[in-house]
Amino acid sequence: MTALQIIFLFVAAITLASAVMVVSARRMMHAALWLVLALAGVAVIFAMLDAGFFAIVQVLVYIGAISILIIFAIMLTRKAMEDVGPQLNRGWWLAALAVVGVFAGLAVVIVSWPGVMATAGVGPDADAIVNFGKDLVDPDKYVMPFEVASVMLLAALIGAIYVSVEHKGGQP
Amino acid sequence: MSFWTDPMAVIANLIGGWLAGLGMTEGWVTFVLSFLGAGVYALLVMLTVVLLIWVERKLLGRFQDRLGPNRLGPWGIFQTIADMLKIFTKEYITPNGVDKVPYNLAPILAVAGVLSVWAVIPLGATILGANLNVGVLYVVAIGAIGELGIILAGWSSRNKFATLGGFRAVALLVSYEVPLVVSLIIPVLFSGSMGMNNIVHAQKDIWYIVLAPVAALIFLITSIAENGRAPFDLTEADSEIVAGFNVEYSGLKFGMYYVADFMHTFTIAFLFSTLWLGGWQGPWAEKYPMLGLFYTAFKAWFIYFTIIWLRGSLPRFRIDQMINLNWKVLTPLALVLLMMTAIVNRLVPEGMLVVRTLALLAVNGILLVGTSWLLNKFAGRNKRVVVAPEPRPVARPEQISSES
Amino acid sequence: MLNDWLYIGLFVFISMALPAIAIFAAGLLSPKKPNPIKSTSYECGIETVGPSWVQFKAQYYIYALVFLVFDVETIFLFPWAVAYNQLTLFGIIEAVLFILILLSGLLYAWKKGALEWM
Amino acid sequence: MIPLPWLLIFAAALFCIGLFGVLARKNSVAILMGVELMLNAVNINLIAFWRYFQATGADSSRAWTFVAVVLVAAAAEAAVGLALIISAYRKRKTVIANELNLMKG
Repeated sequence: MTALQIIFLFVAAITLASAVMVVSARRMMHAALWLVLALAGVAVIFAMLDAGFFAIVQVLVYIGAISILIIFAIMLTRKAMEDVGPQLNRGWWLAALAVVGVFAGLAVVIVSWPGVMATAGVGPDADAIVNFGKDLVDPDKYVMPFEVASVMLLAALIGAIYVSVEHKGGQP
Repeated sequence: MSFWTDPMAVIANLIGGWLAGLGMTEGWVTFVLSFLGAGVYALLVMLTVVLLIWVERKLLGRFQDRLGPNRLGPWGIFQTIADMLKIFTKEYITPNGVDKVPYNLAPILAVAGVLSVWAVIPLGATILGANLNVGVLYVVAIGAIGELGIILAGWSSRNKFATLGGFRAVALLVSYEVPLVVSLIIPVLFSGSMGMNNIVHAQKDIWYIVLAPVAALIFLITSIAENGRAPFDLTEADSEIVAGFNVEYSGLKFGMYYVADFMHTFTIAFLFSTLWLGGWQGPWAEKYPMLGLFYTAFKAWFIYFTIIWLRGSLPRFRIDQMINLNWKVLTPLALVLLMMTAIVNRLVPEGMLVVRTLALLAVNGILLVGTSWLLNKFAGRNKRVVVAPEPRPVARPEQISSES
Repeated sequence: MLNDWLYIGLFVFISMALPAIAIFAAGLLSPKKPNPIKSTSYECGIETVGPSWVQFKAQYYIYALVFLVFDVETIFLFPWAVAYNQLTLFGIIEAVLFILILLSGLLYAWKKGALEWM
Repeated sequence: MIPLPWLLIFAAALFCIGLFGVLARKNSVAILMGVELMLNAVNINLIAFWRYFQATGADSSRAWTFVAVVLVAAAAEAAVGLALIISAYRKRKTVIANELNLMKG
C-alpha cells in the first residue's frame, strides 16, 4: 500500500464516520458541524484525485456558504428543535433496511462492472483550468450550461428571497 | 546555485541530502522537508505577531498624540513580551453549560483561518511555500475557516450576547466577501493565472494597482471589514454588545482572537502587496530572491501603516451604514468594474501597454466619478435628523446670541 | 502537483496545531480555581433569563443567501478569468451576460427591500 | 494511485448514508443535509471517473462542467429549500417534515 492509499483510507473513514454522525446526531447544530467535517473530508479526496480546483471550490461553496446557510436556518428555526424526543421517524429501521439493500446492490454493480479495474493515467495537464474556462464560453461546447447555471442561480435567489422576506399585511 | 540566488533550494538540498544519508526513502524526505518548511514558516509568522502588537500600539499612540508603550526596554519594545507572559498565566474560566469541543476549537480555527493563508504568499522569486495553481481561490476559501471559528465561538458559549454577536459578525463577514471575491477576479484576469507567484511574475511591466485602482481600493476596504477592525469594528463594539462573540473566553483562548486579528492585518498587507503592488518585483529581484523579500516586506509595511492610520483616524460605522455600503455601493461597483475592465482590456490591441493603461485608468476614473455622483444624488437625500435641545430662555440673551 | 497539496495539508495542520499547543501550554501554567459564581454566563451581572440560544432575525439568512449565490458564481468566473487572455470578444460578452443576469438578481433583492437593515 | 473500486464504494457508502438521513430524519433541515451528502457522493463519482478515464483526453472539461452544475444545483436546492423551511416555520412553528402539510390547504 502506498502512502496515498493509507491517507485515503484514513480520510474516507473520517468522512463516513462524520456522515453517520450527521444523520444520527440528536442536536441539529452538532449535525451541521459534523456535516462540515464530512465536506472537508470530501475536499481532501478531491485534492488527492488531482482536482485541486474542485477541492478549493468544495471548501469555498460547501463549507464557506452552504453550511453557514444551514447553520443560520437552524438558528432561525430553533424553538421547534428542542432536542428532546427521537429525531428519527418511527419507521427508521425500514429506511435502514432499504439503505443497506441499496448499498449492497450498488456494491455488486460496482464490483461486477468490467471497467472497474481501470488504472489512472498521468494526471491532468496544468492548464486544465484554462481549458475549462475556454470551453465554458465556447458556443460549440458548454456555453449552455454556463448561462443556464446563472439563470438557475437567479431563479434560486429570486425564489428564496420571495419566500423568506416577510410580507407586510396579509398572506404571502 | 548559491545561497543568494535560491536559498530555499540550498537549504532543502542540505537537509534532504542529510536525511537521505540516514536511509530515508524519497517520499519520506519530501514529507519531512515539507513539514519542517511549513513548521518553521508558520512559527516565524506567529512570532512576528509579537512585534506587530508593539508596532501597532506605538503607531496608534502617536496617532492619538501620546507615547504608546515606553517603559520596558528601548521604546517599550519588550512590552508585548511582558503582556504575553501575563496572558500565559491567566486562568481559563469555562462558563457553565458551554459545548466543550466547539468552544475550545473556535479560537484554534480563528488563528488557523489566517495563518494558513501564508502557505501561498510568495516572499521572493523562489522563497515561497507552494505555488498552488488555485492560489487566489485558496486565500478566499481559507477565510471560511475563520468564519466557522466565529460561529462556533458564538454558538458554543451559551450566552445571548455571544450568540448574537457571533451571528451578526458572520452575517457581515459573508456580506463583505462578495465584493472581495469579485475584486480578486481582476488580477486573475490580467495575469491569466490563479497562482500567486504567477500573478507577481505577470506584474513585471506594470503593477495592477495602476491598471485597476478601484479594484485595489475595493479589496482594501473589504479586507479591512473582513478583519473586523476600525472603522468596521462593529462586531466587537464593546459599547453595544458587550464584546461580541468572544465574551465568554478568557486567558490565552481570548488572546488567540487578538493574535488572529493582528496577524490578519499583516496578512492583508502582504496580500495587497502581492496582488496589486507587484509583490517581490523590483530591481534585480529575479536574480537575487533575498532582495525580493525586502521589496515585498517594504510594500507590505506601507500598506500596514495605512491600515493602522485608517484605524486611528476614522470613526466607527453603524451597522446599517456598513450593510448599505456593501450591498448598494461596493458589490454593484465591483461587478460593473469587472465587466468594463474585461471588455475594454480586450478592445485594446495587444502590446500597446500605454494605451491599455490609459484606457483602463479612464474606465476606473469614470466609475469613480459616476459612483460619487450617484451617491451625492441619492444617498445624500436622507439628511441626518439633528437632535438638539430646545433653546432655553436665558437671563441675558445678548451674550449668547453673539456666539450663534 | 501532489507535493504542493501535501505542503498545503501540512501547513493547515500546523497552523491548527500551533495555537492548540499554545493554549494547552498556557493551561498548564495557569491557576485553576473555579467557583460557581465565576463560571456563570457573563451577562453584565444580571441573571440569565430564558434559554440562552435566542432566535434572531431572518435578515441574516438573506445576506447569507445572496452571498451563496455570488460565491457559486465564482466557480465559473475564475476559470473564465484564467482563460481570459485566449478568449475572443464573443467569449467575454458571454461572461458579461452571465454577470448581468446575476446583477439583476441583486437588483431584485434591492428593490424588494431584502438588503435593508431592519 | 487509489484503486477505482475504493472510490466508488466510498461514494456509494456516502450516498447511502445521505439517503438514510433523507428517509429517516424527522427534521426537514436534517433532510436537506442528507441531500447535500448525496450530492457530494455524486461529485466524488464524477471526479473519479474523470480522473480515471478522461484526465488526459481532449475534452476533460465535460466532467468539470458536470461537477460545476451539480454544485450549482446543490446551492440552489439549499437556498430555496431552507427559505421554504424558514417560511413554513413562521406559519406553522414546526420543522418536522410529516407535520408540514401546507398543501392540504
